[in-house]
Amino acid sequence: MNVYQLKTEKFSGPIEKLLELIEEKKMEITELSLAEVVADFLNYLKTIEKKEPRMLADFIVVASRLILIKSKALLPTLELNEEEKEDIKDLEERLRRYAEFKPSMAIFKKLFEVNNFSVSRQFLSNHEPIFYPADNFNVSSMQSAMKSIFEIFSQLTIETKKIEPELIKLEDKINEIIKKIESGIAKFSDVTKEKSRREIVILFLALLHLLKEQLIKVEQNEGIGDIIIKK
Amino acid sequence: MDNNTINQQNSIASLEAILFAYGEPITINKIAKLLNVEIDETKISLENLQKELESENRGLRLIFSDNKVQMATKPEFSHLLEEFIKEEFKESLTPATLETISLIAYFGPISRAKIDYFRGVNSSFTLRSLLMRGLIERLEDKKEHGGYLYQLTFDSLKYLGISKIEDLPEFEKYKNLSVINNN
Amino acid sequence: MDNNTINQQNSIASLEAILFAYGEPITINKIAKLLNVEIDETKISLENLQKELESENRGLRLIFSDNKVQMATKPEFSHLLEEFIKEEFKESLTPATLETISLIAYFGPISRAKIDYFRGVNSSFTLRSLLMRGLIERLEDKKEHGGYLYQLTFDSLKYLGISKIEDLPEFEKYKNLSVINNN
Repeated sequence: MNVYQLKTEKFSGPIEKLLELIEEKKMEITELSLAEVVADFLNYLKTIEKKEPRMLADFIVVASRLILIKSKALLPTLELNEEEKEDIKDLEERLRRYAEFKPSMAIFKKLFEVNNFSVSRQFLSNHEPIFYPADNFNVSSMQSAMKSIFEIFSQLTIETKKIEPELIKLEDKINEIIKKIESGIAKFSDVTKEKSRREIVILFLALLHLLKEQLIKVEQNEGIGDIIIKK
Repeated sequence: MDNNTINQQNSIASLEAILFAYGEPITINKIAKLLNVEIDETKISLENLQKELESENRGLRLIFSDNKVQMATKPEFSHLLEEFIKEEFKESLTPATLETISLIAYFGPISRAKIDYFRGVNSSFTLRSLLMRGLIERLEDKKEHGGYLYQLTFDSLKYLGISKIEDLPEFEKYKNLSVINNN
Repeated sequence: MDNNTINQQNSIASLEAILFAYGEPITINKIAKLLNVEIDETKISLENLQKELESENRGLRLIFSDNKVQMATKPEFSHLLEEFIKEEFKESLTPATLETISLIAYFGPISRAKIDYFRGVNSSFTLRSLLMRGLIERLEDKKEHGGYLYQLTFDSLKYLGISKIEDLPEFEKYKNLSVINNN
């Protein structure tokens, strides 16, 4: 095609990706299996951050639910409220529905690629153009058409720039953990002391992030015990 | 041959001529007006034409969507007509476009909100790209002011080699899935 | 049905599909090559198709000239079509055509890709319709092989009552927007 074509997302949406990760592990859609794939999903999030920043906000929404699930599995002291429980149920339900519909995509893809098509004719292809103006073909109607085209067009540009705030939060939390470690705090429960549930979730995401980057080490002596952070 | 048969034949012939000359999808209402007959009668003539076209010595078929009809070649002659494939269809579908267009194919006309909910991601760019490629089209959503519903274009139906959306493989099965919350 | 009859029928159907899709006159040699048969055999198939088309319930005919053949509507339907075109073009410009012709007026000569980019939807039918209506014309795009650029016709400018395109209101403003978005 050419330069004016929009770059489309080369990546699947978060639901599709999540389902793919669960299926890779040959697991059913349960809270347990979701907790299993959190690290992989966060890893994929980084690819998205680099290559499709436009999709990042939506991936973070799903990631935060996953982290909630993971946090609950790791921190038994964490009580979920009704809304959070609903969120988790909703995610499972959506994954199940996606899994049900997914085979149709393969069918569609095959049909699209098989090159078995019909050809039609162009509009009035055996006719010569004749000049037929219209009552609304005038300078002022064209001017207002231009106005509305560019109003919509500029909205589109704004929409692409809405994703930054969420990111900054995560970045902040990473810095917060680093500072706390440097000031001698070594337990995750101390880091999360007196924090809101939402903040705890983001802190946990930050912790996993640091772990992935190998900037910290963690230890958890008992299955559901506190997490010890080491540099 | 009685008068009715002659009229029947004439109407098939006129239909064929109109669809051939017009080229683009045309509403059944417009055809009825042009032929100066009732809409129901036009529908019967279209059915008759369609039956004629099913014959093995015909190379054409009718494509239906909404209240429109278009004449096109039968897909079994694709190999003779490679040069007519539009650029927009040659490009393959990315995971995002495939996710979106399959959903539109089986559940169209469908709103963006439902597509977004199903995919878990904002689909406005994917939709825009599919619209620009002419693979999908949007209609005004009569239930929601300023909203749109998306469905496959005639060009897509033709490219897939089907004559109406219900001809998609396992259409009923997927159509009846409760893929999208009724919210 | 013996093999010969089946082949005969298939070749009539393939011929119909080819002539329908090509629209313009096509050489018998080219058809023979497409069908992968001898020229003489192609001529026989064409004769058979022509005989079929003579039937009263067909609206099409073949036109032979030199070594070429073209499919067209039977002359008895031409009044019907002329009337139809007049009716069709009596109507006001739809929002889609108005958007498209405005972009062409302000930014012309402009490519279809760029029009699609600003509108966010595929404009091929709209462009075709404006061309047939004599409101725009297309030029070959020297920068892109096989591409076209669109601009207003002289008739349009006269009808709008502007002597040059720069006289359009806010011409400079939009011209600049076009440059900014020229990615």
